[in-house]
Amino acid sequence: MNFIYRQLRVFKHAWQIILSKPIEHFINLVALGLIISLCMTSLSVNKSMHVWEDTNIVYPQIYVYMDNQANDADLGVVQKLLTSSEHSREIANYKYVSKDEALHSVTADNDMKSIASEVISSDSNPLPDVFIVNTSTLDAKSLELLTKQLQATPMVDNVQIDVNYANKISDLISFASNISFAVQALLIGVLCLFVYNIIRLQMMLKSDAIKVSRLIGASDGFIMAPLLQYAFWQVSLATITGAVIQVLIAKQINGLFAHFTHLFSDKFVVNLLCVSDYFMIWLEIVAFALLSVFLAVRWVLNHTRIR
Amino acid sequence: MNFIYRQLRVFKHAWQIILSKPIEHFINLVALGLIISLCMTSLSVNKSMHVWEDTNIVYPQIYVYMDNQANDADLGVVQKLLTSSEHSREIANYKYVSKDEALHSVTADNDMKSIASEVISSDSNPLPDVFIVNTSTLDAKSLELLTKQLQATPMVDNVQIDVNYANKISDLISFASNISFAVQALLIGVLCLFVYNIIRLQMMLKSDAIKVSRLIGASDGFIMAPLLQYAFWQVSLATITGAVIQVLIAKQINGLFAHFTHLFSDKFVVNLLCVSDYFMIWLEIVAFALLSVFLAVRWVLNHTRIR
Amino acid sequence: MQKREIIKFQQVVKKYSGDITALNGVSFSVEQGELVFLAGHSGAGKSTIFKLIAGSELATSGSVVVNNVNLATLSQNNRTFIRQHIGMVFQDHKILYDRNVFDNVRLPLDIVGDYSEAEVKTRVVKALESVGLEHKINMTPERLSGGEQQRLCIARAIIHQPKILLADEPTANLDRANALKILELFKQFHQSGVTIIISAHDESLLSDYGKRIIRLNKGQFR
Amino acid sequence: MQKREIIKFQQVVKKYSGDITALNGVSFSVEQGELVFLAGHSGAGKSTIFKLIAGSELATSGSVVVNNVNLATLSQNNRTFIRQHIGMVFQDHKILYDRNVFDNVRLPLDIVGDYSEAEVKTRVVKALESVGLEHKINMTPERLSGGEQQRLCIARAIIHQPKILLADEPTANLDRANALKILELFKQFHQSGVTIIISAHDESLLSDYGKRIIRLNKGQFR
Ligand SMILES: Nc1ncnc2c1ncn2[C@@H]1O[C@H](COP(=O)(O)OP(=O)(O)OP(=O)(O)O)[C@@H](O)[C@H]1O
Ligand SMILES: Nc1ncnc2c1ncn2[C@@H]1O[C@H](COP(=O)(O)OP(=O)(O)OP(=O)(O)O)[C@@H](O)[C@H]1O
Ligand SMILES: [Mg+2]
Ligand SMILES: [Mg+2]
Repeated sequence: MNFIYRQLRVFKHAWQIILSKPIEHFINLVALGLIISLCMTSLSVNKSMHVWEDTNIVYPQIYVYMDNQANDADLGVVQKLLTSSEHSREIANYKYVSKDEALHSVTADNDMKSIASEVISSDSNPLPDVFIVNTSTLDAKSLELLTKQLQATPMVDNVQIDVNYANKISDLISFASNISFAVQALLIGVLCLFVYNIIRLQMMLKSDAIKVSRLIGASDGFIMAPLLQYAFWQVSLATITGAVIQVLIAKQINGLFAHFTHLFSDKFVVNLLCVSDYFMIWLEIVAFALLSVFLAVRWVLNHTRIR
Repeated sequence: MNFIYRQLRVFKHAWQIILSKPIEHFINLVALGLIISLCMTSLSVNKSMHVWEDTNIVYPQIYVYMDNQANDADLGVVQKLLTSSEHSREIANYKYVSKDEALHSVTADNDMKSIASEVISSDSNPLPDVFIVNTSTLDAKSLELLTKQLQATPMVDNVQIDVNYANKISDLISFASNISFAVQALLIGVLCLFVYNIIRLQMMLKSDAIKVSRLIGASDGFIMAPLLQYAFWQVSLATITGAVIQVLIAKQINGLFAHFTHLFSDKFVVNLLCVSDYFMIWLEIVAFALLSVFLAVRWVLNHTRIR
Repeated sequence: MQKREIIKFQQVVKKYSGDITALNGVSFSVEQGELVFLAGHSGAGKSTIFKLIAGSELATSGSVVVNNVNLATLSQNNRTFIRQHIGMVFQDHKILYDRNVFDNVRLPLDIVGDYSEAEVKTRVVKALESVGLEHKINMTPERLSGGEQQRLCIARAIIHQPKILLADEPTANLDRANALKILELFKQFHQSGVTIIISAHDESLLSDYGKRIIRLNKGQFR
Repeated sequence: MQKREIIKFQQVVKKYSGDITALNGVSFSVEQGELVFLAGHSGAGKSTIFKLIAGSELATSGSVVVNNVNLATLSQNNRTFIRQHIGMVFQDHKILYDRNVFDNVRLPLDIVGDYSEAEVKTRVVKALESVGLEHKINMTPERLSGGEQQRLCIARAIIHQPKILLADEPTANLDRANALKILELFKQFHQSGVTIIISAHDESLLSDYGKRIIRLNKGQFR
């Protein structure tokens, strides 16, 4: 009962401090919130990037063009090769596009129609049967082997693989991840230093109260309780502020993205973090802030010759 | 003489404060330096991006394929159209690639060779003469007009224009600029709040000295001189720290870029800022810090009933 | 009631850093419930003795025994804990300017805990009345006069009815009438069994009381 | 030498916020070169009178004239400037804990300016000697005893040889010997033509000097 009552008083006290200097604490909050939102944004961009990476082609595709004369048996041979256990590691899946399907899709697409007009104008269907193979490796050796095997299969006209394109995309994404990761690390560094700094200076301003309380017999717990709550509420408010700012930023970015989704095969959106992520971030920031209070108060006590 | 001597004492005093608490000030410095370096980096990325934009194709290219039977006179007609004053606004420059040059470059490129093997195997050169026209506008109307005029020219087989590609690149770059600009604005906000906050708290810690000096008859100038110098040296050191960190970051980014320059038509490097830029940044940060000191000290004086 | 020694100094030497000897071999003892005055010139070591009793400084050599415990053998936490049973009037008041008079005075009660809000309120009012400061209960302390701040400090020292009261120059900033009132208050405490040590430089005030006076001179007894 | 009034209070009323009347119609004047004692109970308004003379508070009504200038008519900057000619011993010392004793004492010289480093050094040493604190010159002030801090404050008040010296309870934390030494110092100053006002609650100390004593009671003269 007494304990709860004490915590309530401490709670009231913490909010009194915050509300008695609204402007100062507001500036604090916004500054902290901005950094936190930047951290969150870089985290969510990073996460979204991985999602994007997974849903987009980053491994080479192999196009297997069949000869015009190929019959179902010939197709079966290729299919068998593609589903053989020997290649299960390299091949994610494959798609068979028959010459009829290809013609249909070509004539359905207006853009394609104009380009392929000459082809289509002729009566016979000049398009070949095609296997589109999604691989699941970037290992050049094994891809080369696979390509050669396919090429050697009877009635296969041509095998195309764009190793380079895949490399480019993969490079681009790992580059962006690297940058985003580095930015994230820097921002987290800034956040930590910033939190530590503010709290240290706030505790220095409280050093008289800390010293006198100790002289009157206050335990570490008694001295720290109000300061911990004070820090707790500040960083909690800051985390909320940060989350709100981050949502605004994400909206802004997604608005920009939506403007030119045609660039990407899949729509790229910066997803918000999930609730548990926000919770974890809040938890970590709070933990760090409380640690900072602890260190700062211990510093004050140790550096003031009070035993 | 006395003035100089006074400034020297104040200078000594400022450095004594800084050196007497090396760890605290080091943390301050690193935190400030990190934010400053992030600001600088986003600034230099932004600048580099504009350079990159200018040196890369962002306006549509028009490919004018001549008929196989076209002779020099026919080429002359096209050339005349391209150099006519009527189109000087839309056309930046153009390049003529004769069928012989095209064949030569195709056979020289190994990748191309394999793709174009069938074409090359035949004895006659099937490639057309081509004009590659770099335009200088994104205005769809005038580009369409130009394309139609070219198409209507005798012995022109085909005119291709990729309006979309240009739009994509342009979108991408303006998107990146927007993001980078927004990040920059946020970072500058954080920087300002951070500097103001630290200085305000430091001045609060000095509030006793400020009040007592005022009670003994010290003028605003006397009170502020040491605090201004203190802030000045802190942010100056922080700016240097920030510049150093930024150089390291730029190096890192450029290392990553170098890894896949093949993606870009021109090598994309993040240039460092020029000396005058660094100077301006330093000046602005110092000015802001001094303003913060001024505001904070005035606040202390006004809020302590000392007239 | 058998009297026992509640505070005992034995050959206590206190050297501060910078080769300053504040106390140079001081021995004395105070019995439970005794009222002792501590006199001595400025810099004689009066405040140092109080700091040693409260355990906020440790003796360089010799032993300081409070309540049968040698303070040097205690952990820091336990030394802090012991202070909850001591009331201290600091020479420099040590008032907290971040809270009002009421919150300053209630601080020892909060530290000890175990007091309901109603009891805290009653006690604070009573303590402030006993030093004549009840009308300033909601003021911030920087608006008090020098003597009023001193009385605030006294109210804070007595509010939790400590077993030992250490008053370092409690009347330095008070006029004679107020000083006598405070000494009268301490006498009441003494009569209810509290052990009290009062330091003062103004011996004219002390001699009236006919109590033991310990006189310090340059860190030694005269 | 024609005596003139250097400080003149006319029907001065000082009300603090919260409806506190610290001074209630006080009139008196001090001649140039005079030594005056200010007596009165705790909370009588002694410190308030000093604050009004120094211009750090303004009278609610009535006029405070220092050196023939009504302080209420001055700009804030000029009121600050006037303080450079006043030496002040504060009741709560107002020592700066972020610098050592030497730097505390030199502060008024730095504020006035115009002193070479050598002269500053000589003056600081002399001022500290006159209060018996020369051996603590390089210490940080939190390591001084209460009386030593008070003497440090006195040294700071006299170092720039002000025309007016306002000493608010300068001997509150001093033993009789030290107090007499300080009063002797003030008397020397007085003899060299400095106008001095000293407040004290201990009238026994004052009566020996045969000087004028102004007695305050609840913000009014008795
Ligand atoms: N923390 C410290 N570091 C160094 N010296 C100290 C410290 N505290 C006190 N001293 C010195 O020890 C001596 C005794 O100090 P103390 O405060 O005990 O004196 P005091 O009798 O209380 O004097 P006063 O009547 O002036 O308050 C003084 O010379 C003082 O300068
Ligand atoms: N800033 C202030 N705000 C409100 N009231 C104040 C303020 N300063 C002083 N007072 C009140 O004015 C009255 C006179 O105060 P003053 O400090 O002048 O007394 P004093 O004679 O110096 O007393 P002491 O001997 O205790 O120092 C006191 O009741 C005090 O509480
Ligand atoms: Mg003392
Ligand atoms: Mg006073």
